Amino acid sequence: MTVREIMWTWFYKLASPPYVYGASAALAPWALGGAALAMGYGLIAGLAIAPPDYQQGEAVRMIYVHVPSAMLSLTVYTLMAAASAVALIWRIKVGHAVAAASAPIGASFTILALVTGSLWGRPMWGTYWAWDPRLTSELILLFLYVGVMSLRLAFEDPSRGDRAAALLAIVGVVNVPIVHFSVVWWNSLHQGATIVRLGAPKMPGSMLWPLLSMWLGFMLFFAAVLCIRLQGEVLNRERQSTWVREAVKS
Amino acid sequence: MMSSSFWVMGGYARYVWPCYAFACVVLAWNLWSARRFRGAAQVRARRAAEMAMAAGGEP
Amino acid sequence: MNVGLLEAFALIVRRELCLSFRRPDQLLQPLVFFLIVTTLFPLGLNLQLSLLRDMSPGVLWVAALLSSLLSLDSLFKSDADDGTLEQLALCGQDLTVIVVAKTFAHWLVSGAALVLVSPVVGTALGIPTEAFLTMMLSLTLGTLTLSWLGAIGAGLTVGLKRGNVLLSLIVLPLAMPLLIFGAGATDRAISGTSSAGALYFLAALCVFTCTLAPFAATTALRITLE
Amino acid sequence: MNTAADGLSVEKVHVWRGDRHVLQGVSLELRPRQLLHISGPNGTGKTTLLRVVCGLLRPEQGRVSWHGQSISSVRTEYQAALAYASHEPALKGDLTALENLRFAVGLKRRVTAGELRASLERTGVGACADLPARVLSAGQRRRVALARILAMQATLWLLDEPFTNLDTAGTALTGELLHSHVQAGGAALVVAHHTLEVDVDVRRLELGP
Repeated sequence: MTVREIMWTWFYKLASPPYVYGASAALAPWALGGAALAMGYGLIAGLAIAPPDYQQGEAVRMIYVHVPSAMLSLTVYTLMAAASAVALIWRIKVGHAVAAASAPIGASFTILALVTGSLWGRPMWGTYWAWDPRLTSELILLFLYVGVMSLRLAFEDPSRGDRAAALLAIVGVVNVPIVHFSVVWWNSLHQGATIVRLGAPKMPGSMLWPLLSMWLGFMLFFAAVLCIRLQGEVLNRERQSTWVREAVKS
Repeated sequence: MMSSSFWVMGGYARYVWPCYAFACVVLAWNLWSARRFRGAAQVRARRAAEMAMAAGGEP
Repeated sequence: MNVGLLEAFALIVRRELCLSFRRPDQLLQPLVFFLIVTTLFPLGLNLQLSLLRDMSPGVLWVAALLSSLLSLDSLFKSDADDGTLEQLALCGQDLTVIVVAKTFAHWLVSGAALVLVSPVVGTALGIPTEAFLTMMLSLTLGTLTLSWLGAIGAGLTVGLKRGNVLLSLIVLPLAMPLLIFGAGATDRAISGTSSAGALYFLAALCVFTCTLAPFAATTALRITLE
Repeated sequence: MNTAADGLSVEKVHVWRGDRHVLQGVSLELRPRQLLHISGPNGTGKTTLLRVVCGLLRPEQGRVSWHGQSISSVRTEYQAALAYASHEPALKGDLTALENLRFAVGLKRRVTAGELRASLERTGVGACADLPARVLSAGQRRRVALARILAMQATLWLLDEPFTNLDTAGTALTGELLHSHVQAGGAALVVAHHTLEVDVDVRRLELGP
């Protein structure tokens, strides 16, 4: 089979709900195991082995949770928008299921990033919230998540709710960079250019590895939870079709 | 390394441990709510299957 | 024999304006709301005029955003309720033309009116008259952009019963860059420094939204018309 | 699959509303000079079928084609050739009957006020051309909607319950207009409960539960 055919059959398989249901059921435990391993190493190395920061001291250890969750909040939103675009343009129902499944996970990571961000900022700023540009864009991202989720639930007909939320996710993802840029511009207006860099500028290897493994752990954890939620979303959307009866009977 | 100084976190214990505690809460909530959501969907699907079976098994 | 694009656009704009002026009270309500909100802030903050001047760009722009949102709900809702929206969608013209015409007419009636009233509010908030030009220019760009973002939100929530709270929840996060650059431009105009930078960003945002939003709003409307 | 070269054909359309399988493989053919009467108890998807036919609702499965081409590819031309009367008369209360017609028909073809008054006259509501639609009775509003269909001069009429709120004279008038429309080479698809008294070859489509 030529590469094109492989790509096409792979794409076709991904669009068929029973295949996705089966695959995500099989994938979930592996992803969860991988996440546990990566996070285990990341926690031990981050908390105990990695050196404290010369400026922030031990407080810097909070980046091992804050930075991965902040990155994940953005990656999940982008994935949600991509799945929505695929679903809206090629009318693939599984895309809506992926978008609907990833929204709450992304929102929870955004809340985690906000809380850990303000806890981390407290020693430096003296308050829990100082309108730091990155945390402010994170807050606006949370509003975008809430908007997409509540719009999806506002419709009685689930397929219409899916399409409306899909469009809002696409419009939202286009606005995320604009929001971030304008918040940074607005912040430089008041505090001048000397913003304390939240992320450590150049990290020694011993700090970088735990951070990378925590990020990997978060990604795998997201994949695991997504697979579990995706099974529920696919079942809800395919309740009438025949394959669901076999899948549910066992 | 597991001496008391580890738990003190150089005086920032008040921020580091709540930060990790909250992270565990968020991760646990994700896993728990995902499983609950899947379970509820399976129950609804099973009930729909039984109803369809009872109604003569037509598609 | 077929009706051309511009003809259809002009006809729909005339229809919307004719409909709006049949109910002038509904035109005034957002403007009065704009005035009331701007009088709330000084009462709530009981500042001297000089301090009020520093606050005034933010107050003016937040009030403008909220009053524009108020009138956005009626963009498609009245037509959807009495079934004429379906007739418009099926009249043989591309749905985008209809959405563009309706949103432009709605902006004329709400956004442009707001810009004309803004000097009154500006003086009340202590904004010097030299800054009026920049303020009105930034408000024009801002309200135009907001009308388009609101068209997407209104298109998505037109079929819902309690849609207007959700409309604000959807549109406001998207309108935050607008508020930042708009208030920033007015703030610099007041302090005398050049507000060209902020105005350019606002203009770029306006052009970007005015070109992409019509297609998103049409898709949104097509989803809820189903 | 002989899609009618010069008419409307609907092949095996399936639509779900949430869990309800509203349209299960509905098919129909409509050629010029034909009248199709769709009937059936409430809730069997008559209006949904009409919305699928006029292109407002895209079916999950199945195809609607006009002149042999799928309507999604020729959407604007197809919708320019049809006139759709929904369950409600769809008039703006604040606008007068004439203005309602001008803004609705004017989007489809250049039309003069005289022509519009003539079509209002034809459907018996010429007198209230300059009255706001909200003061008209339900029957008068239905007649204004009928005048709009007349003024559009569309080849395909899609009427959803056109006889509601009409008195006997109104029902006869609607029958007459349908008759002359079909005789003149037009096609019509009518959703109605009771039988149509139109002496033209009426084909029926019964939508079961």
